[in-house]
Amino acid sequence: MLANFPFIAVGIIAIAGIVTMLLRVNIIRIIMGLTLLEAAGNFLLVAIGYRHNSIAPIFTSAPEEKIRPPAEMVLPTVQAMTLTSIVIGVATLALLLSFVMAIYRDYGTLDCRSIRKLQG
Amino acid sequence: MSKIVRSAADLLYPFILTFGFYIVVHGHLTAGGGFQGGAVIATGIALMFGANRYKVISQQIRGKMLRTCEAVGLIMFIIIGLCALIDGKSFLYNWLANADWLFGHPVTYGSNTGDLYTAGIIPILNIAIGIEVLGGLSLIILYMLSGVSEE
Amino acid sequence: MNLDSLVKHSPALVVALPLLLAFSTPLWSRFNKQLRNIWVVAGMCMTTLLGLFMAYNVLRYGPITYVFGASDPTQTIPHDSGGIPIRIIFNVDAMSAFMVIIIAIVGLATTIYARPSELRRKGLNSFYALLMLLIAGVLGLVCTGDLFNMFVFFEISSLAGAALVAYRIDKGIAVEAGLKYALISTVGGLFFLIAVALLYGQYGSLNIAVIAKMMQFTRLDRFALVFITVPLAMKAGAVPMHMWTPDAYSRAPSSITAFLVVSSQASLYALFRILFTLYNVTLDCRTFGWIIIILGVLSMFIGVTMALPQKTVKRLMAYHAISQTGYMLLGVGVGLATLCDQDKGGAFDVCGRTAMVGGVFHIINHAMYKGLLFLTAGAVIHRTGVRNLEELGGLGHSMKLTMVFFIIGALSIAGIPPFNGFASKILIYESVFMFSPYLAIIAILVSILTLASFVKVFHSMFMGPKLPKFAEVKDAPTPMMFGMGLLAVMIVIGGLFPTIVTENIVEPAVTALTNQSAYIRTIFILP
Amino acid sequence: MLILMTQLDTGFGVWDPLVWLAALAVAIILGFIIRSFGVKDYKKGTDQTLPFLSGDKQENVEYIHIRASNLYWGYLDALKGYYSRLIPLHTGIVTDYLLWLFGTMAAAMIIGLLA
Repeated sequence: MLANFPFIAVGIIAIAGIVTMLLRVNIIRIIMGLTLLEAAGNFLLVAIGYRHNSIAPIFTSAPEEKIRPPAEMVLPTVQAMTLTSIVIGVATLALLLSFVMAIYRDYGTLDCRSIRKLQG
Repeated sequence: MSKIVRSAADLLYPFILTFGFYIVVHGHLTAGGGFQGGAVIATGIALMFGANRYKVISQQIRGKMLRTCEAVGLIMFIIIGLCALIDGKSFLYNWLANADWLFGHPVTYGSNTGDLYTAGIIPILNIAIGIEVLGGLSLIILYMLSGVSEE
Repeated sequence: MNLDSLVKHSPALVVALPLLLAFSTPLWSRFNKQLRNIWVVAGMCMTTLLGLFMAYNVLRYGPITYVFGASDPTQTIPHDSGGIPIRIIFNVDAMSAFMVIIIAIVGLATTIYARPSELRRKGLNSFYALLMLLIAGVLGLVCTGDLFNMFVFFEISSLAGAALVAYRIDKGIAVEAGLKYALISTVGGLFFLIAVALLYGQYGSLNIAVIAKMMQFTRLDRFALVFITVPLAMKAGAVPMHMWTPDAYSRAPSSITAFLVVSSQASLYALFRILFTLYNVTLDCRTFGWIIIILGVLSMFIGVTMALPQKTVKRLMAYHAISQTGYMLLGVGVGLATLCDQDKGGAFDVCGRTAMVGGVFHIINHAMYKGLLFLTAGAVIHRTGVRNLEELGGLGHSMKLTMVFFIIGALSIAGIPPFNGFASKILIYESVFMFSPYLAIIAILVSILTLASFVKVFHSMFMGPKLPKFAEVKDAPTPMMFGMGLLAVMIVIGGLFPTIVTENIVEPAVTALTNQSAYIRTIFILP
Repeated sequence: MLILMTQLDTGFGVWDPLVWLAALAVAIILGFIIRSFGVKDYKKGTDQTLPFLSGDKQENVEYIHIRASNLYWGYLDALKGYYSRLIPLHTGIVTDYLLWLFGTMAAAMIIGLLA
């Protein structure tokens, strides 16, 4: 049960993000929901790589007995993936928020029900 | 912003930059690296943007310079990656590892504090990414602030 | 560097070159704007040549694998890794080569086309940088053999595409389109990421071939399949997730729209790659095949019926892009539905394979003619400044060559012989008719409606008396003509000699797609 | 030989653009032959070249041109029930787009898990 706790948390965060995105009308809050979903994705990645009682995957900081197999380090691949996805997330967030700024300047609203000049 | 804020920001600014550069350069030894360090540096620049008036600060930290940083960092990354092709190795092959110059010193086994001059091209790539990220993120902040100040 | 090593390194170079172009463009413009334009076009020509060269080698001599960061690019499994590939691997097989050909041709046409249409505006540096980034992202998406890498390139192409959609602010309307596109494709990308995490958690690898080899289709795999395929179908523009498509396509600059079509096709490629290479026969072929078929039929029908009452020219064409995507989904869906019945004389042999050939053939045809149509619409908008069909008219008097190009594209999309649209559509009709006659009837009906709506566009843009409002209008500038002409020539060649295209490019692509073990064998070199 | 090169086998029949083009050429020639039997009293530069619109004089060029919305109004009117349901679905609201995405994902998940 305790081992599954991170995954349950992932589910809760993801659902919170989806619900935020669907139920809020302010476009900045929708973007907040998006970041919640992204946090869930990153959390899932890190949780997958975690191993109980293991050390950080840094070669020179490993004690002598832990280098030999079976190695007891957490998976470094998923951490690299998480980092990449955070970088992408930052870029997305910057892009989306600049879009929101431009829209606010021209439309004067952040309500997504009013941002619908393109329809039909 | 008030004078207190400006003074405090001026005081903190070099320390934030130093810390950012530390993270960039030690990316191959500790947690961190180009992106994180670049982000830390960008927070320092964001602090300066926040503390000073936009008109004043955009004279000191110019968008043109930041854009050059961004382009130079990325080109440096790709060029270093392509250097390996000359020797018939793959793109991004670590051609500097164990070469005994610059960052090419071999890694000592066992538990140690780590040597800065190891890991081949990885620190150089970290520095390239650091330059790129500090340019890119600061540019984003600069543009967003320029959008705000128009109103 | 001799030719052999160029072949060996081509998968990395074909992505690195546009990236280098993207980042060096702002530096060039410091010195001279003209020099920057020449630099971009010359670099894109190089990329196109390299892409075609790589595709030729793949189709002639078999797949090329490229291992990043290894001492030998072809050594997929390092000696000390215990028999699993650990690095990022690009795996360019015939299907990837097929997509690379499309991207190379349309990318060149749009890059040449873009210059006159964007010359009046500021920020051409970022425009070129983003366009090159988009091209690099799409090229990476079709070349990669690594799931996480695929996600990264997916996001790169989404972000660059969204930024380009919003590039002409257009009183905020283009930004609105960009926001919708960016938001929905990011959400899709996050689900893709979650699916990759699920697969990595199970199989401990990110390489498509490794996962395909171990695939068991457990419950978690089903979740992963849904999380990957639905966002990819969304990005390809399948109904009912198509609503961003008309918004984004109608507001983007026309050259970008033409390339966004290719970007959508690349997502379609990723969808097929996941379905056929990653899962293949382990999944329940009939069920998932029918899901794809239903998505395809819905896209076809709703896309074309929504297109008919549209008032603006690019929005109408965008709905047609959805409708044509439906054909590809239908053809390949029939292939997937019959995939489990691969014996001699089985359903796959009888109709599934031909349907897949038709569906995949339609990808290249659609990229060419829809690209051409968007480019002609862009030329008209460039010269007149009007995008509403109500206000246009009589342009056939002044824009003769554009009209000829439009006719070629319109006849091709409507499936009128002897253009290429007909060649792929007849393959789809006849094979789908053997699978299920009703689907074929719907497909033919959709084709008729397509013709009807393009008659409307043709009439209201080019026919009628010369309007005084457009008395000053000249034909499109030469670079635009060159971009459109390139695609038009490809359409005519594909229409007159369909066998050359199918036998040399499409058939190997379909074989590469359905033959999972061949894909696995490129990574695991069996004795 | 050239004919064989362009033949596309559909598994049901064949499609050959060159044969089709040859047939088209024959049809066009036939058309021209039939056309040449017609009366030859067309004269350039006279009133004959002007468009005839129910006896009205052609005055305003803007007015003559048939606009896009005048096309297919019968079709659109006949399918009013369909279009009045379909077009409002394309609301243009970004949350609706997301809802369709999540809805499709949920539907696919239910079908995929049950199958």
